[in-house]
Amino acid sequence: MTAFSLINIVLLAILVATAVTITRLRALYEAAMLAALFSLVTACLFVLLDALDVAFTEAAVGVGISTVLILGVLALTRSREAVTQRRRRLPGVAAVLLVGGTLGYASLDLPAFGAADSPVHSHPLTEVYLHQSQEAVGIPNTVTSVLASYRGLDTLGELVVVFTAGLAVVSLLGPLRRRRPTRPERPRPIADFDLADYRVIRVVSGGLLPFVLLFALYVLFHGEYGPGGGFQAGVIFASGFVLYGLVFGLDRAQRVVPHAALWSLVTLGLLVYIGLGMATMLLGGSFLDYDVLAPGNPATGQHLGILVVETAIGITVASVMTTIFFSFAGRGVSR
Amino acid sequence: MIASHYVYWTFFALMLIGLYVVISHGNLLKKLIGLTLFQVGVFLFYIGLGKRDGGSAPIISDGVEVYSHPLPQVLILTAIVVGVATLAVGLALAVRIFEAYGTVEEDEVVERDRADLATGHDGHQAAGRDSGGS
Amino acid sequence: MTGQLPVLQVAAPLLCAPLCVLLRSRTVAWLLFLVASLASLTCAALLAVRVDRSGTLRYAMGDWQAPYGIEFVVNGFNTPVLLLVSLSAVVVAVYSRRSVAGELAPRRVPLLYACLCLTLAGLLGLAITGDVFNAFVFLEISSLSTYTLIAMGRRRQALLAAFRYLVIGSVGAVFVLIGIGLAYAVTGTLNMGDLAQRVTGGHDNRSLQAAVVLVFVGLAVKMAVFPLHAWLPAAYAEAPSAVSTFIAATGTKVAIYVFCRFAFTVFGATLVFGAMPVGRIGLLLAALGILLGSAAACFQDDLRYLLAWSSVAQVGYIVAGVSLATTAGVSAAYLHMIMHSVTKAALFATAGLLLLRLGTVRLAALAGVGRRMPWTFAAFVVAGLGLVGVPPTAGFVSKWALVTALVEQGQWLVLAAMLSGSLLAVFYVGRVVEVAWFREPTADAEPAAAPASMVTAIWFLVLLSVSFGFDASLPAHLADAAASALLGNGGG
Amino acid sequence: MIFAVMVALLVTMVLALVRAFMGPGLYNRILAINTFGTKTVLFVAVAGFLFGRPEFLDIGILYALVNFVATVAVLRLTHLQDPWSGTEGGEAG
Amino acid sequence: MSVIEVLSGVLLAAGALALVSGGVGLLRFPDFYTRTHAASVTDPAGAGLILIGLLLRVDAWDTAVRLLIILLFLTLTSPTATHILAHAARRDGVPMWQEGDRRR
Repeated sequence: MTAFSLINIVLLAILVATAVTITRLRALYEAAMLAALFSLVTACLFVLLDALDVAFTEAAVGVGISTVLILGVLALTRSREAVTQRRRRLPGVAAVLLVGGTLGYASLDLPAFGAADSPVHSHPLTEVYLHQSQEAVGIPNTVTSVLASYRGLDTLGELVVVFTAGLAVVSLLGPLRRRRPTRPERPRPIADFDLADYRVIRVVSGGLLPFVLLFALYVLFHGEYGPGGGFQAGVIFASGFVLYGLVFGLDRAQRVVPHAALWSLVTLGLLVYIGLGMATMLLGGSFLDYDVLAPGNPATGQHLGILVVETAIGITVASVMTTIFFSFAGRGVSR
Repeated sequence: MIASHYVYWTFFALMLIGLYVVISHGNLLKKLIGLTLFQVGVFLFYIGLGKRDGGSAPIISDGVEVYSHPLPQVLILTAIVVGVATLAVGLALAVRIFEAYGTVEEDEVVERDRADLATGHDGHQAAGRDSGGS
Repeated sequence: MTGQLPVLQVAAPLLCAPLCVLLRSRTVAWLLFLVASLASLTCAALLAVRVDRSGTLRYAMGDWQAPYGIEFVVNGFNTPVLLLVSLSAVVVAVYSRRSVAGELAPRRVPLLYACLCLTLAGLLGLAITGDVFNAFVFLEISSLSTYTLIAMGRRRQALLAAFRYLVIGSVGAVFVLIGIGLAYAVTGTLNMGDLAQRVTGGHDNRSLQAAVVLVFVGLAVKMAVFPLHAWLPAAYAEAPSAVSTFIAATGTKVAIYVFCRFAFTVFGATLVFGAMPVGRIGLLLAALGILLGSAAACFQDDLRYLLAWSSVAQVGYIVAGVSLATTAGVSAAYLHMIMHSVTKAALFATAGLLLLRLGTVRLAALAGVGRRMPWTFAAFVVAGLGLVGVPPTAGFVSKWALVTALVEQGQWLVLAAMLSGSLLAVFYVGRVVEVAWFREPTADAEPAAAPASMVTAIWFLVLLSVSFGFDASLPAHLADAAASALLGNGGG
Repeated sequence: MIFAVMVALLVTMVLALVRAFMGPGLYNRILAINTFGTKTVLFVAVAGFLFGRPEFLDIGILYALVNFVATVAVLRLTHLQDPWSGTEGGEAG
Repeated sequence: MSVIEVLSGVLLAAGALALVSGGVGLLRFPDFYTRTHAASVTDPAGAGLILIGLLLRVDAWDTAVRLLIILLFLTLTSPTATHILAHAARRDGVPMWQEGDRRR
């Protein structure tokens, strides 16, 4: 047994055990925390399966953002699940059996795991993305070049999805409203336990924050050479703000980044991305054809295009995630 | 078969666990957690498709010959983002449902709607709750 | 610039969405949505003309040739969908100005228009893309914005409706994703044309068969095919009127188009309808859906729920046509798709107007409405006749085409289901008419005035439906072109 | 040697996981999960060396960061006493 | 085998030992506070030993810098997290184990 398969099996076992425990736990705080752990293990598995960019994103999203949001909602709502009624189990079991049967049937003809001659690896796409991209786009991280250039439209779509989510959350929960002076101060959800009172955590978080933001910038601009890119950077940026908001309170965080400014940033990123597509069209190429950005030197044009796109993604993702966090947290304060 | 496919089977098992939670659990938040598990199973499946034995991360570097496939990774990056977006919207809806009904158990919510119907109450949301907009 | 039309089709509404949010004015947001939908309609019309003259159009994103990049494909099979979606958007834009103002808090209005732009962009992108994963992305864009729009409904039931749709819809989307993954595993590609080439001959590949099953189950959720229709009634009935008009006209229709696209041009009819019993299952589910949807519609006492359940039945009609997998069947399905879309949009729009004027659309409260607001209700009656399929209306033309196609294949049981569905439609439409015209008005309060823009939009749809009933050559031409593009050369 | 470290890491992960499953209560689980998070940071670092590409340690930095954010979030957001049952968030869970 | 490699091996072994003993402590200690002790002692110690052990094997400077940053990060955040955790647990009245109590 190779080192790879040993580690793989242990991680898979951990994942399944965690998933089963999550389904059985009725205390939802605990379930949410185990979901964070699940995410961490998934991210480790992604590292093992050579998907570094995905591991980066999964860790940032699954642990950094999802967990905070779920916990925030749990703090607003009820934290314990009712007993699942017996009549509810049957449809679940039926669906699991049907889908499981289909998937099991499908697996009979799936190429062996890791095989070098599977259709995925023998399709000409592999050659183009891994080797020809080195001349056509010229950046070592092929994930970034496929993401931002070959499949740039998917990435635009992904950004639009993020934008839609921001829109949805703001339309449902609204931004943090200013406290009305006439209304007496309501008790905040963390009435007697303000983390800002803890000097240690305040100092550590305060000291950490500039590094977090610096790290985000590094991830943004290093995405062409190593794992990382606009989305990951945006999430890290946002988790920096989340940390700030959690430790120093929402009001201070809101003062640093007011809602109106955030919304402008949200739209700015998206407009830059679409605008870039329009610009390449006006310059005579097709939508998102970065070659035309630097006539005569396609690789430079690609570099430039990818950099603009990644920055646009970073801006929108960071501001949407921050907005979403503020919306959820603000709901708790104003209620 | 077992040695070459156990990875896929585990991923499928993870999907099924998530699917079961989504369908069978009545708590709206638990449903969303289940949805996340379901999606993660699919993400792993895709990444597994791109893995090559002895391969390395598809970041080109001298002295490395075998790389895993970058395309599934790109797809899953997109899918993860879609997943977290869905989760955020679902959570926001759950908060509003909690504020409107006082519970996040699906059965209780339905129960309350039925009671409304019996009393002829229309279910209009109170004006104060309607606090969206930017 | 004409070479760029396929991308402008999607980019125009996509660009307007952030602008709606940024500029924050209700009027500006509405104007942007109107401009976006007019631009899409122009693009769609120009594309339709060009495709009609010179055949398939392909557009490579970023100049990366397929299968290395993403391509947009415009062909006979999607021009009707593009036209339908963007035309509905224009009508809804006209309708929504006053309708939305009456239903939503002013601050949320720009957000609603932004979401409408996104839904429009998502549906158009879904219809135009030639890449399976890109289709998933557009599917999620349209779905996520639809969930948001539904949640904006004025009653609290809208929240649960949106949440349920979100969960069911996401599970469906994940099914599609798994199916795409399986197809990718056995072919190594995501481009629809490339995939189609690589699956030929692999009909007994079990992964591929499972991929077909999973993609279709996922799409069936979005199409609201029985028994996966559970999300539809509440979602349509609780959404703001403008939104339910828009999604009733477009949402399930685009999903049905995607189903056709996958079935005929990606997996191939020989695999889907030959090696696998998708056609027979489709016919069975369609028949059940028609009966159950129509029967459930008869028992509703809220007008919008009634219409929504009738939509479940109508999806059955279209699916029956597609499941025949014959040129006549698919053409009839496209025709019914167009006709029903116009008819149902008119009906939901009228229900929205009644809701605005009366404050409720429970049947009991509609007593005597026909006498108090004859023009509004006349529109409902004409459109309702179209729903039933009475001769001089659009519904008759398409139902007749469906019946012919079914008879051709000897599907008598489905035919029987379809006819009983129509009889039930007579009953449930008749019930509304009876209440509204033959009962004494109960409320004495004067109903609010009908805004001219809403009436215009409704009557435009009604007259369109009637004119299609008299002369169906344009939709019939589009539907025939679509069917031959799907079944003929593959095209993808 | 590095492989031995990896095995030790996996063993520790499993031990922490058992504690996270057993609880009892919220705090034991948070503690176990926090420990687990540190192990994943090390996992990324060690795996890089084990499979011969140690240059991508950025992920480790990120893990350390999100682990901290998550712990702060858990403590900040769970300390709220549950208005309905009154027992949540304490040892009773 | 050079001196550096031996040193690295020793550090790695010590780190691995620290980790496992911390894990066992986490599982076997009787109450929350003692477990905190097990975790808070071995976490940074094991991580530090392993990271320094790895550092000795690195030849590229940028990898070394990253290892150092991780080390710095962990030494800063890990004790902080344990500190607030214990603080919160005490405020919340998590009971303390006494001689003769059942394990909890």
